[in-house]
Amino acid sequence: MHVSQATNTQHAAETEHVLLHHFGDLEQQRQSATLGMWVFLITEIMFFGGLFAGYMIYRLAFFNAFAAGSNTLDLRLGAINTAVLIASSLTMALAVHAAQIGARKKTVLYLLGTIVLGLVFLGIKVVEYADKFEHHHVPGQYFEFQEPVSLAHGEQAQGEHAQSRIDPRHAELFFGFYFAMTGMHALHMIIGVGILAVLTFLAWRGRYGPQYHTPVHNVGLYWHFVDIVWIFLFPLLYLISRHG
Amino acid sequence: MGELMSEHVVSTKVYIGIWAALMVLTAVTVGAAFIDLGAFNPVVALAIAAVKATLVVLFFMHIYYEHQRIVWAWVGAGFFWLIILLTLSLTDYGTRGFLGVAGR
Amino acid sequence: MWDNLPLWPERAATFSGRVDALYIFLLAITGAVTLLVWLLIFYFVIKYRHTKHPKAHPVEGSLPLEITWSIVPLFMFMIFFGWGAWIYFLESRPPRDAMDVYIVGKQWMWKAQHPTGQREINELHVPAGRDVRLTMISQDVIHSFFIPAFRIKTDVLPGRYTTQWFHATKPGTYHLYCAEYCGTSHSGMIGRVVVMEPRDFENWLAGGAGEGSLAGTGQKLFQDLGCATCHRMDTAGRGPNLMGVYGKPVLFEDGRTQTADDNYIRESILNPNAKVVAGFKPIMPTFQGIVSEDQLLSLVAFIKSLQSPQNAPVSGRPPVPNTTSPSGAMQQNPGGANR
Amino acid sequence: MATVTHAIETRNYLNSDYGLKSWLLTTDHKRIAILYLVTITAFFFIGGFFAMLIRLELLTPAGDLVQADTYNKLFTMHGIMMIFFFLIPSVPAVLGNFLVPMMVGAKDLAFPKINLLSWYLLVLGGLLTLFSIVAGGVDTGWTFYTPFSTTFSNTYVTGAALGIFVAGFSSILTGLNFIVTVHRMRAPGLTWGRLPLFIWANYATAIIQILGTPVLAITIVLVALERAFHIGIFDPNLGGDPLLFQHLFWFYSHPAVYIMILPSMGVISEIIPCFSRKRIFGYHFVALSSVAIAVFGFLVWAHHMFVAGMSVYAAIIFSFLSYSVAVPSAIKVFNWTSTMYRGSIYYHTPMLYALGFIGLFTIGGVTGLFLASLGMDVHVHDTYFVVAHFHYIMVGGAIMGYLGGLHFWWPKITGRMYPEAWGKIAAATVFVGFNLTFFPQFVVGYLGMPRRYYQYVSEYQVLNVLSTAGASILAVGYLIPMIYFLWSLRYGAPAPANPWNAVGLEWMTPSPPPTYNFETTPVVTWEAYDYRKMPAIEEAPVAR
Repeated sequence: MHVSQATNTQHAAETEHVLLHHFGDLEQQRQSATLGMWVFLITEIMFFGGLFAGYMIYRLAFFNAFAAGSNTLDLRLGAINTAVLIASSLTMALAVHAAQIGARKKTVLYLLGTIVLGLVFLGIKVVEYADKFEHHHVPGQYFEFQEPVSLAHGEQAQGEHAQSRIDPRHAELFFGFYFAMTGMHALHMIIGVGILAVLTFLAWRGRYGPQYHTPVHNVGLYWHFVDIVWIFLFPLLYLISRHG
Repeated sequence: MGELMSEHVVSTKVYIGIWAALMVLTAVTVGAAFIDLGAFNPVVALAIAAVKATLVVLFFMHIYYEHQRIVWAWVGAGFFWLIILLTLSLTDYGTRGFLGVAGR
Repeated sequence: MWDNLPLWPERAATFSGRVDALYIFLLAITGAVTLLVWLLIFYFVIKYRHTKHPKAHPVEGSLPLEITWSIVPLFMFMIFFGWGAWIYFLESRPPRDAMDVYIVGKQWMWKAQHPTGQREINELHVPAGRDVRLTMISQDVIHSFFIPAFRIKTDVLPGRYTTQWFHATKPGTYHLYCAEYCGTSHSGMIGRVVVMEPRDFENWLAGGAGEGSLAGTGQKLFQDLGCATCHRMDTAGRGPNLMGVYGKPVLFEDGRTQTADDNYIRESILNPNAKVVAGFKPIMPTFQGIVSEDQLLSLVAFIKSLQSPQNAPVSGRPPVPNTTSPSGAMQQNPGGANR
Repeated sequence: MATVTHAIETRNYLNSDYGLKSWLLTTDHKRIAILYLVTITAFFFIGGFFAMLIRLELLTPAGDLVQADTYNKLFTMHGIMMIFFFLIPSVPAVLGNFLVPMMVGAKDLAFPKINLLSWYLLVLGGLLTLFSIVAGGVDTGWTFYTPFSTTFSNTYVTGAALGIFVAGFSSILTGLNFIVTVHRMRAPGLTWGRLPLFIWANYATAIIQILGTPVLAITIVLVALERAFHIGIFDPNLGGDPLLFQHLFWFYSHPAVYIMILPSMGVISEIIPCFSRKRIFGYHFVALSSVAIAVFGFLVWAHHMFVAGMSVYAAIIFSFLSYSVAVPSAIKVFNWTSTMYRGSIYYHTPMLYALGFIGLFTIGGVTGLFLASLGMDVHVHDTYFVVAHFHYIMVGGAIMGYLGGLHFWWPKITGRMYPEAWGKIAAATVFVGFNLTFFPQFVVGYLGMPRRYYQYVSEYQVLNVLSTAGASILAVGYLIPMIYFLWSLRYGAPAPANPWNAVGLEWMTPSPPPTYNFETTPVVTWEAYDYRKMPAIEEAPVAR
């Protein structure tokens, strides 16, 4: 836990300007920051957890409506976005690596790459949201829902009094969760991109190196966490009852 | 503590390997969604998501190399508490109507 | 003086005694423990005050003591739990042959409907010595139907029936409260429960009414809405035969089953195709926004009354299901009103 | 670094710098504690003002003092102010902020800037909520039950909810700071088994703040979204379930009760050994019972929903689990009481509050056993019995502990002694006033008087008059310390470093402490609460 005396003096000059007054040494400071960031991410788990709990309960109760709602989502865009976000996690991890070994240029480049991929994700999300507005799939006054043909059970649909099997109000619930969950996620992405922009600037100014790169590491943790949320959101929202 | 500090520098090869695994798992989860597995479709989807999340947590987020046991403990607590929220909510929603009395 | 300062609520139903017994038991046990703690505090504080006892004696702990005061309370807690759960379980299961009364709560009044057709506002007349089951629903926010003298209370929810029951023992007039905060006049959403001798109750029933039984109202509605066109009392209908369906398990198309309780019937009217009975097609239109909560209750009462003759409903005249008039216009409401 | 701060003996955190900016931009945990103290005292008296109006209205059965709508807003704002802006920050944010770094022998909390941020968040949240009061108030009750709060109430629900949301982040960040500080900033030799119980209690509290508060946050977001866009998650008209709101709300708000009471328990665990001059009885049991309460506290939330239309089986499970949390609470009470056995007991003001705490918390705790018992709860749920129960926990417990702690550490915080005689008078007044206010409510609750009633049937009047009379005494009891604390800042006798001859790192540094708390980082070689070698408490001078 304690840095040896020799190392301490060796890096004394470099250490002084980043060590905060109330910490004994950089190692203590770094560990505190890591622990603090993780504890913060735990709160994020519980934050999204409330949404997941509600989603789970209603999906069990109104499975057909959720499946029908899910089938209107664009699976291709969802899958592409998953790939984009995973790629951005990779660039983020590489940025942390570059900062650790003191490769300033690489750090900046990987951070920029992460920002670009994050913006691509958000752009695709905007396309998807626009589609929802177009189809009146946004919960509220103008919500409308027609059951997609594939689910309307062929022979029955031909019956003269064929009715939708789906209560549109329950489909509205699905889209309520869709917007709440992806909206919260997108909000986290936007905040993340903003922080990354500041971080890139500071990295470009040469603020981070082998001795001190805690901010890069912690922003990385945050970014990966946002990625993990999406890893769960993708199957939960896009992949309900896709077969048959 | 081979490094300057107790922090571990992970090889970029590991990162790229994890990324490839994540991409493959994404393809698998999309593919699996088109096979009718009955009640197991969501189970498979969530299991794959859990594996992906674990890979990200362990390697991208460096938990695998983390020396502070308390970080492990808190990460575990986070998921454990999420499970408390989900399962104890289900004790209500899962047993409604068992008694055959309206609203009980 | 004591009229103005009652210290114990009246006991007017079978549950009152049960709850009071548990209360007294809890008071005795916890009172004794509380008294013990208080007396020990006073005793220690006086005996070991620093002027008399200037040097503290190191006593650091005792494992046997810790185990004792963990296990003994836990044991007592299990009694509290078991006893309370037993009463709760009794309160949760109304006897099958209980007399029905339907309650609708709205901001800020209670409406009660008797199977015989009587309607009351902020009052509930019930006979002593009979089991009474309340099936309750709210038109707006959450309310709670609370009769302190009976020691019962259950929230009244929008969108879903809740049930509670009681067996009044003592004729008299008792308070009826809304116990779940429901807005401006929450404290005005009160009324009275009048428990009558069975004979007086029969007279009271004979006096009011005029509109026919609740199940009769439901039956008329069943015709008017065209339900009878498909839900025929034989096997040839496009909808399931509803005779005797209440209280029985229903098998759905997707293989799941559910007991046909009041909530199931309500859901089947408002959201018919969520659960389609095996062997039928999802063709029934929704009646969301077409029937009111009051009408829904009368439909539920009607379908409840459709029992085979040997266990005819205890209240109201058993209606003769009319299967011969297919004239009721089929009211198709494709899509219905969404809200 | 340690060489510079040699200057004068009297240099401390209070006089190290002057001016408003030196306070508003401070990162010193002790100054932030003072900021919190001032802020939550203001919130406390606002909430207390609402309480007085409530009690005055209930003096007569008829609704005659205020309008029904006003009354509904009063109890709503009383609840919101007291819970989210006073009780939850009270001990952790004031005493915890001041003491946690000192007790672990650190110069500051791990993240001083985040600490300052969390104060600003509390102020911002408080202002948002106050704004919604001024703009017209909120009438949903502090519980915000749907669909009333989402669809039917046309008051400033979103504003107040947003205020709570922001204040929630303040609470989360405080908890986060404590957790990292306790893990990473402890002085050499200060093992977990040597930590003061105040630290254990605050750590346990932080667990709840971290794991519970975010669920409240998302629930509030959903309520706001529902009000704005009708997404229907809690709206039965859209197929949503109002009980889901209750599940999510109580998942936080039940453990939140432990956020309020656990830190006060920590305070009591400090005061009782000091004024009994001996080590606490069963240190490890008291320490671990805090963590047990924090963990079990999350398994019991639906006992607020026994009559809400929940499944019978869920009710039985939650009733059973609810008793699990009562065991560690009982362990604490018995251990505190046993600590006094063969001690050498002093009757200073903090001790009086601590004794009051044990007595009142016991009553609050055992009446909780009534409420966890299903058949009982059906009758007393949402009546004044519940109101009395949680006031015994939160006022008789949490506030007594807070006041006890404030007296105990006042000399350390301000460098001044408070007047002991007045302290005793105030403590006695609070105790008497409190019991007179809330004990009759148990009786009137069992009689059946529902809570949140603006008018009530006349047979409950005598008990309500007693309660209102008690509330007046209680109000006086709270004003007296307010006055003499202010008085002591100027006229109080200068406090020595350790006026109670207490053990603990915070007493080993001058009063008030220097900015970085310790000249040199202390090295701990002793067990907690080792009073064997400590001299007796001397009679402290009252005034100059």
